[in-house]
Amino acid sequence: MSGPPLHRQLGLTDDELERIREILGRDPNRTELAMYSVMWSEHCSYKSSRVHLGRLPSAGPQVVLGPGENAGVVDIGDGLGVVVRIESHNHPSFVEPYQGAATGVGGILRDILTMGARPIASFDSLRFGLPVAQPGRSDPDGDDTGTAKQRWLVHGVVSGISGYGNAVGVPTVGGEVVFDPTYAGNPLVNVMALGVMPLAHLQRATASGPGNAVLLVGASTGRDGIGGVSVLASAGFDEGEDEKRPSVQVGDPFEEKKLIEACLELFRSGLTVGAQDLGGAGLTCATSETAAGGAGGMDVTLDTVELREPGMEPFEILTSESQERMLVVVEPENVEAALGVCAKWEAPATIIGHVTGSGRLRVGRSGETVCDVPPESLAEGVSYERPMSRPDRITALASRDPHALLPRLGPGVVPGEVLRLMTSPNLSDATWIHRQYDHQLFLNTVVGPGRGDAAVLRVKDTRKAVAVALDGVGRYCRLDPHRGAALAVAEACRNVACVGAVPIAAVDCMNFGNPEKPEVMWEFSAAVDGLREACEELAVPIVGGNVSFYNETSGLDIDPTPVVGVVGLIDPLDGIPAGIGFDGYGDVVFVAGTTYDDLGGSEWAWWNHDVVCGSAPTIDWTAERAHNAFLVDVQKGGLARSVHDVSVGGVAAALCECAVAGSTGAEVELAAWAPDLTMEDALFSETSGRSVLSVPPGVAESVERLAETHGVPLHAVGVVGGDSVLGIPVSDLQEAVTPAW
Amino acid sequence: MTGLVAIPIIPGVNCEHDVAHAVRIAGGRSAFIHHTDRALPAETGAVYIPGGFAYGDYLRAGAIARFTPVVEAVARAAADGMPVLGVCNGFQVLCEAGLLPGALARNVGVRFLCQDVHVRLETAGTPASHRLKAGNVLRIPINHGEGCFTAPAEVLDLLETRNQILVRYCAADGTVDPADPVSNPNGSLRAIAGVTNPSGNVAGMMPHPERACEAILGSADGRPIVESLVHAAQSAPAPQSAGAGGR
Amino acid sequence: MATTPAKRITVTIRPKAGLRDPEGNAILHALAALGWEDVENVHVGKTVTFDVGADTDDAARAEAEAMCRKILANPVIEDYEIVVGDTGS
Amino acid sequence: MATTPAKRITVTIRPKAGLRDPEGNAILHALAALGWEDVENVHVGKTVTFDVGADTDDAARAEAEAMCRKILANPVIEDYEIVVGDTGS
Ligand SMILES: Nc1ncnc2c1ncn2[C@@H]1O[C@H](COP(=O)(O)OP(=O)(O)O)[C@@H](O)[C@H]1O
Ligand SMILES: [Mg+2]
Repeated sequence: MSGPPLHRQLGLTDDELERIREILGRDPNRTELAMYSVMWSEHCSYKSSRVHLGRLPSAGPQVVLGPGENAGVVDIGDGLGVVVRIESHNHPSFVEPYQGAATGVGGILRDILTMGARPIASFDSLRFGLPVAQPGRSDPDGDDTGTAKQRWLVHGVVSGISGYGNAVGVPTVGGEVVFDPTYAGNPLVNVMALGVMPLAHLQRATASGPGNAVLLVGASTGRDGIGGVSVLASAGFDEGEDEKRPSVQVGDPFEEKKLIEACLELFRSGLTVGAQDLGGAGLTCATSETAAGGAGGMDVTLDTVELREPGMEPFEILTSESQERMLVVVEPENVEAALGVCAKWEAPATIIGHVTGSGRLRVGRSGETVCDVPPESLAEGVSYERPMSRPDRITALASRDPHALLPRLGPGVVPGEVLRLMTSPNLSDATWIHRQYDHQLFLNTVVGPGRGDAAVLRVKDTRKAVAVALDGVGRYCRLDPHRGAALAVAEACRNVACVGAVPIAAVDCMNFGNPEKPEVMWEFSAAVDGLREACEELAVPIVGGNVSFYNETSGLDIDPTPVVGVVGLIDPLDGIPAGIGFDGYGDVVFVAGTTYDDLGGSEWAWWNHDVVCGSAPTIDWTAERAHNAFLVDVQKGGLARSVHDVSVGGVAAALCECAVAGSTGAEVELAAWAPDLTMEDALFSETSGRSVLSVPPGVAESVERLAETHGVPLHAVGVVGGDSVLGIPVSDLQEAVTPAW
Repeated sequence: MTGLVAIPIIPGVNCEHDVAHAVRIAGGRSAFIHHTDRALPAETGAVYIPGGFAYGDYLRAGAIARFTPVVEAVARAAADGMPVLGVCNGFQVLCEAGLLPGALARNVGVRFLCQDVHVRLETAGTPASHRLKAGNVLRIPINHGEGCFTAPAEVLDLLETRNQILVRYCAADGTVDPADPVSNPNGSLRAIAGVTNPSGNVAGMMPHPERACEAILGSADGRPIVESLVHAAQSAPAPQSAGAGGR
Repeated sequence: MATTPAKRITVTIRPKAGLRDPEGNAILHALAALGWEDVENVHVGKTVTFDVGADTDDAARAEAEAMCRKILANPVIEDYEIVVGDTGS
Repeated sequence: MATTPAKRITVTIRPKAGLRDPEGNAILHALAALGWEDVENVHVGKTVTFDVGADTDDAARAEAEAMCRKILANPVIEDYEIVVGDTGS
């Protein structure tokens, strides 16, 4: 065949090929080359990000297992651990939104399962281009970026999450959805999952004990997701195999459900010594990682791998990303019992090899050795320190004051500006999404999607509950990736505090452009520093994460978008925490926190006036911590009727959301929470560390005292009641936030 | 001894732990019955077929599940008068198996719906409803994509005259309006949310009573239904042949 | 592998006439929203295709009929149609 | 109501060859368990039928093609086939 040499077509550089030759002391064969290419890919080896990720703070008294494992584990007391993990499925979801999102859910659940926990909840963080045109602008047409395509994507992704998550039997209890032109050619689909388990039952992803059997459990292996290495199929070794195969992975939630039940029973009956799910790089990854982490060697035969299609070559079997499979290591005397458990749950299982002390991963097919390599050379991958340079764009954006480009607002135009703001898809009601998700299964959901700023799940048989929120703020990161990343952590922690939980751990999903561009690498590094700063200041260790690079289309990179998931603990849970809706006529409305003139990157400046420049919003860590502690105490004391954080759209949007959620208006004195600022700053500034509360008059004084104790500025701004807020009928707001698409 | 609530587990079902939890807080005992079992335990006093996606809901919800040995055992027990309640996917299985009339078609809005609904109890005095009074309005969640109850008009008429309608979707004040997409979100004919067989011992409903048994989860309105079944299980005479299934 | 010749069966299953067709309706609306306003009578069905060993078309059809009655279709809400062809193999 | 004559279109949409078909697989197993063990190659697809105003069959087909590409099928994972006929009305 013509064109570049094979290793380059497989994405390996000349240097990398040389490294492989050194490791093996010979040329790699075709199968080995394929295995190295998938394991040394950015996705599997974190080769561009590894040197930076070490800066993330991952230690803490409650951290049982931090980054590097299939999932992070946090001790919540009573011998229980919360298992949590986040993943991106961006590229597959753009190609085929339903299956891309569905297999993303399937994959993250297996990560939780691998630790030995039943996944009991999942969360989705979604980003698309605009589903409707911005006011006064025309549809950004073009088949791939137009609004129709974006609507098709969002509907497809949501149905995929619903279709897979509901059927596999794991409730989707929260998430976020964001729309911005930056994602039009590259949507982001991040999914997070969580399990709760006795710490004593943690499973390890290692293959120890030479002689132990290696079982492959679950679905059969087909040519799914071998897109990257499929060039090998046409590399001239096999004539007539030129049929272009779709590399889309198709999920089967039924198969995964059976796999979950089978694995949980295997783990609980103590039949396994190790387990590893099959995700990216399939069998290659699972065998090399477990071997490298255990006794050091493994002999594998491909002859017993259950195949879905005839004529599969060894490299195809080894790199297939067929879903719903798990590798399990079992002592010889337990093999029969283990196979029995799999049969009981109708999860196919075969013995595909055994653990050795050879220090080699040897793979055979029909008596022939197709691979013989040191497993750690696959598992450890490569690591690069890529060049970085600060993008000029950031300097240019920072030097422009948004106030100079934005109108000054008199009180008369306020209702119109607010109503227009509320038509932004970023403020639209997500009920149409989470109504399609089973969010109640397992009877833990105390606060479900749409009811509060974070989901609250009780932990049965204890008095505890965990709260979870997911946030990302790409537009702030465009202005300043360091502060933007920090603001995402702050917002997620604040959301968790809003329902009364103390933040205890975080996971992060880093969605960035092409790391080979020094500007993107600089943004990445700055975002890591921002995460570190925030996590240290707020005392939330990062227990896991995921990096997704190459989020670019036609050379245009997305805004740097770290998405942060925070887990909080409520102990004890004494009832249902106050939600976000206004409810009690006569309740006092408070705005907590200090408002500065933060219109840089704000929703109002962008959606209403197409202005994005200046600095990302202010964070004051002392104030941030005080505000979170105040919210936790308010909820603990049952003092508020409603609590809602101020974020996208500022106080104006927060007040409208409280009114819509409770179908009740409020009499609010305009700008009473920031009398020294201009009207537009007061209403639409997105300063961190603020919230809107409504409090029965009888306890207003206690809340004021509590705020004082915590040093949180608290402004009484009005009274709940009536059918309008900020001069806008609640029914008009209801209509504005209901997506017409 | 009777009193056990048997919970058949067909692969793909997922509400079994929730049902067991609800049965426990309603004061009952339960046991999971594997789908390959050809008989129910001798002490079985009632059966609660849980929701989920048996066999992935492939082809049609309940279509493949109905042929499992455990469903055949439930059918034999039901013929002998055993109280049986199928919820959601369990309801779909009972319809597919011909133990209940009608079918559950795709929701009118096509989309899957997980939300609270109100239902009005139409027929009290059955094993699944004896703790309630006709006219009681309950707030209980639904969670399904195929819940639009459908049957030929003459069958619907018969269901009405024979008091085989267990619950109907309604507004919070109990008003039933089959044409109202808010109170009858899946478009069920005559707003039917649950039915029974002619003798009343077999019942099916789309809303999930086990999801509404504790105030902390938002509603305890489903609890009387679970309690009814638990009580029926405890007071049922030992069935003559339920335990002696098999062929 | 069947030694009898295999026939390819296509079963099309549709909501019974007179019943609502929510999926057809959804497609009708989606098409209209994209500007295809003159589309009417949209109906959605499901096809199940498979190969079955049978000597004659009639024998194959009879098998398929039995499968439809037993499991492939629900007579309360669905109609079905069977087409018998050759597998081409 | 369209004044141009209406054509009846039938679009059959099937998963591309080689793609995993969990539903087809489940049906295969169910049929085998019910005694139809000689059934093979089970695949599930979808048909969409509708009427569209068009002067010629070719015009109708072109419209249907556009609909398939835009909304009815995802060419990445699905193949489709269009049959144009008369509405009979
Ligand atoms: N994609 C989604 N999946 C599930 N729930 C969602 C999704 N998007 C939003 N929600 C829910 O809607 C509510 C509002 O979300 P969001 O607007 O992000 O809140 P906030 O801006 O306060 O962080 C939350 O309860 C959230 O869990
Ligand atoms: Mg948010």
